[in-house]
Amino acid sequence: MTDRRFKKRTIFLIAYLIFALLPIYWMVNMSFKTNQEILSSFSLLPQAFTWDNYKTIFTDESWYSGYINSLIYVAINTTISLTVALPAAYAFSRYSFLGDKHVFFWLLTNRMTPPAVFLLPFFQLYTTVGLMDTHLAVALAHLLFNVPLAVWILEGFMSGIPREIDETAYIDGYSFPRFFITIFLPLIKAGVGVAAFFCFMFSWVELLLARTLTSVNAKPIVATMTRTVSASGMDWATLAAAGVLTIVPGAIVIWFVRHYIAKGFAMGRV
Amino acid sequence: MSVTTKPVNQKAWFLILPVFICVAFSAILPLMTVVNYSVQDIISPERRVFVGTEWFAAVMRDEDLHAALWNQLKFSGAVLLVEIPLGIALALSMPAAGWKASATLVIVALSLLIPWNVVGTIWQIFGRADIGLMGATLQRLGIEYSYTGDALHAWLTVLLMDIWHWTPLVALLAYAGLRSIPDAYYHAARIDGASKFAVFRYIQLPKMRGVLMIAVLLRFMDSFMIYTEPFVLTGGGPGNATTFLSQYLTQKAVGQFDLGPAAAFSLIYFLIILLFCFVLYNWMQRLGQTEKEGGHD
Amino acid sequence: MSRIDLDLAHSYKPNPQEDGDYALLPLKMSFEDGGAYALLGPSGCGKTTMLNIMSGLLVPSHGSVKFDGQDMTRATPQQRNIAQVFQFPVIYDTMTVAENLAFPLKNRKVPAHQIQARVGQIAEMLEMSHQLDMRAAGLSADQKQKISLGRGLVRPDVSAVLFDEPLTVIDPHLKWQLRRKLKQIHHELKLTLIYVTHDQVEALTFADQVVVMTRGKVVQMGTPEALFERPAHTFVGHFIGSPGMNFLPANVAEGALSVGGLGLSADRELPAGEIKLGIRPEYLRLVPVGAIGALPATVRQVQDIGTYLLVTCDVAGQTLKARLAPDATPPAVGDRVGLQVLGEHTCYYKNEELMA
Amino acid sequence: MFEWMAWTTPVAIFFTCIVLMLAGMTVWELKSPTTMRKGFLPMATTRGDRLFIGLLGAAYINLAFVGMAGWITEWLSLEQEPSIWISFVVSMVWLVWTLRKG
Repeated sequence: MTDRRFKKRTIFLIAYLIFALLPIYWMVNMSFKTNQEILSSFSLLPQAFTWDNYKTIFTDESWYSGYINSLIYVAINTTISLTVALPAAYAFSRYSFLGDKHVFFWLLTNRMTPPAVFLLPFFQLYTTVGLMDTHLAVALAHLLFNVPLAVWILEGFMSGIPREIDETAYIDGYSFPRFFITIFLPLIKAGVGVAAFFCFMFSWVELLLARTLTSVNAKPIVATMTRTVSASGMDWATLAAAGVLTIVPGAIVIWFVRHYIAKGFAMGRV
Repeated sequence: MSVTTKPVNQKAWFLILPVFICVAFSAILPLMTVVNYSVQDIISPERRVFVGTEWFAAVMRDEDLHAALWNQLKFSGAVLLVEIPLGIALALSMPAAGWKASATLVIVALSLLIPWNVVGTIWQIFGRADIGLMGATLQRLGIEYSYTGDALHAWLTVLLMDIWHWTPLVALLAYAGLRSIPDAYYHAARIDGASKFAVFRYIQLPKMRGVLMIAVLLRFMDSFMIYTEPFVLTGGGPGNATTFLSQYLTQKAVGQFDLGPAAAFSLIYFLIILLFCFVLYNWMQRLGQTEKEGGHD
Repeated sequence: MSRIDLDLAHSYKPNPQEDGDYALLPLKMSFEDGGAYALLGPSGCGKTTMLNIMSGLLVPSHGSVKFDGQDMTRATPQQRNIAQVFQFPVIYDTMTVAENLAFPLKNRKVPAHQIQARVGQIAEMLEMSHQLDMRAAGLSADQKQKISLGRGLVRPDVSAVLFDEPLTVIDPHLKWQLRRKLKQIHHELKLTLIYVTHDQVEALTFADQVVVMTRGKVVQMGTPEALFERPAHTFVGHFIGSPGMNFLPANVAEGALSVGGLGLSADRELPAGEIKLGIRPEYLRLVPVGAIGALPATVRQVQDIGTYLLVTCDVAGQTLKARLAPDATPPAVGDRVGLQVLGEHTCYYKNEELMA
Repeated sequence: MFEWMAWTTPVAIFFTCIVLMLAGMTVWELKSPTTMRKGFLPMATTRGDRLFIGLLGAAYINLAFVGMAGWITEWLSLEQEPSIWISFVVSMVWLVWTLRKG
């Protein structure tokens, strides 16, 4: 009886995994074909295997600079998010103070507000302060939803650390910064990793703000991809190759945090 | 946030300050600006006319907006209806430990890390009847499938894409909830002679309640602001079949550059989100509280 | 209700090579119908593994489990009709106390009026009648554990009820009450109870038969008296009693016993070689120095424990402890005294096993 | 510097009021801390919660009024659309009522 049950579950799981992988497989498949082949024949494997599409991306500056731009603003964003979120999360997890619940709720609403709502003023704001088309602009704009997220996740992890540890450290004569860096941070290493992962993820996948706040110099890969319709029709093959390349960093990051993903989801209540 | 008794310390505000400034810069100033825009007719930066609540009236009576809102609600409802049960089922069938668990976890989580426009692109490619695997297969099965031509097909394709994209989030949350159940519970249930269904109903589901709440909240909110994927896949069409709220707003703001109406629309949108957020947040808080009272395990 | 026979070994590793790979070394034992048993041993000795094998949560890697002579090695807990209570409270959060108690019966399709009667009876026994309609999730940890106990006892027809250190989370006062309650229930319901614990007082006061285990091995099974008087293994002597048994290395050559070079005359036949003497502190008598058959010793420490005096002495480089009556005149620290180590209660061990 | 924000007097007044309210609530909170209580709202609330609910409700009242103004005009066959001040007054009544009884 258990065996049959087990089988049913496994079949369901495998079916889902196929469903999850098939669309990605198809894109990978296309990225190794030529445009001609894509449009003329239909096959599960490339008939004339080619690396040309990837070559195009790695040699054409308008393509590869997109990746560099994206990585730059994602990195800036993740760094700032964590730096400001760490002390705040500590405050939320350890103290009660005037308006704490309301501030927490307000932060949460920012995670939930569609970026489209703030699109207009962002455009005006960054134009006025002269940040338009810079990496910093996108990084700052993404703080809107990443900081609340980071605070939320970190607060969850920090609440899991008993308060006695803080008190012991203070009795031992540690100053707050020293305690925080040498004792507390190592304890919530996993939490910081998970928070960084989610900041990376949401900044990496976002398109609307990134596209609106950049034009040339800081144009992210996600925006580059939306403009592949050329005079000669869609450049499917290059588009597929670019898409595959955007999946790679995410896949690498998942691999590194795979042990913490589930925990991070539960603890941080993402 | 937990509801235990924490020491009162107003100095904690200094720790909050950086976050406060960062988010205020990106949220409060823009919000004030939006309010300003919403009461003016901005012809050019130098020529602005105060129009009162005219834009709000216009937006509230906009038939297209009603359509978009209705479309949005249907879509969000469908998303929850499919993704929550599917995610739970998926979590239940995922292996608990070992390399299989790691591999499954990575494959399942993969779609979450794909940039949203690439998600759109993937499905654009996958669904096309001429060059896409799904489109072509359906075509050969004799189904006249076209997500660019048929409104229903387009809507369903966007839904399928969202399921593909986001069910993993629900699954991972549910999975995390399941892993937190001590073995003793399963042992006790076996001793008590509980059926598989009873185990699900009385152990797994109650223990997953907290994470499922978050799943519902996140999926509802995120589906409510869905923009990029349908933008890439269908561009909101055919007609307005897949035009959701964000789409409509962006069309107005960026496409037509109607600052006033777009701002009024933004505010209404924001108010809707605020209400949902508030209700769900309080619901979660209360849930957290009852769980605390139940405490200890 | 049935007799349980175990003849098995268990390893969590697929290919056990040495003793250390086994959670349970090969053992053979029986639990009689209607008895009250305790499995006693330090954490990690295999008690819980053994319990889980009996309840059917675990299939032993070798050997068999028999209920009334019938092979049940691979039977589910349900087929074995066994109840088990775990170390930490397991309650069904969404149910009331009454529903929690009724759950095992309901799953077995017992008629509703019988369920109600039985739940009422158990709640009465556990003094929870006034809480029946409360949600179980809102109760304190020890209340929850009482519910767990109740679920273990609610089925009247079980083969046995197994307890896995069920009183760990309960405060000392209530612990005492509940243990008495369990004993009372055992008398009333005549169920076979098997109780796992690392606390000797709990085991000795609860059970008729105590099974002492260490490192995956059953070292002795017997009544509390037997464990006290004739520990079959030095571990048992050491583990049971407070303080545990004193051990003194000795040598037997040509029929003569000597300790630290001093000859003593034993009342029993002893084989030649290195042996150990085991004397309970209760039976170690202080006598004047130079008394016949006494070992010279130096008093190191005298403690007043309340109900008795504990005297720690040095004998030939070994430390021995003696219990004296509270009204006895204790020697002063540094005094030279004689210790009477041989007597009818003295046990003789070879290779840690009792031989005489 | 704030030119891009396109300030208008009514909006400035509106936000000033909000800021003043928050400041007032803070002072009040410091002077006499709030306690959770259960009013007509379906949950226990603090003073701050009630202010938030009140403001949110007021916004919805005004929006609904604006949205239905055309319909009301037709229905009552008025000369012109009813003034927004009507709903403003209604919403303020709601705000005060929530704060006191919520």
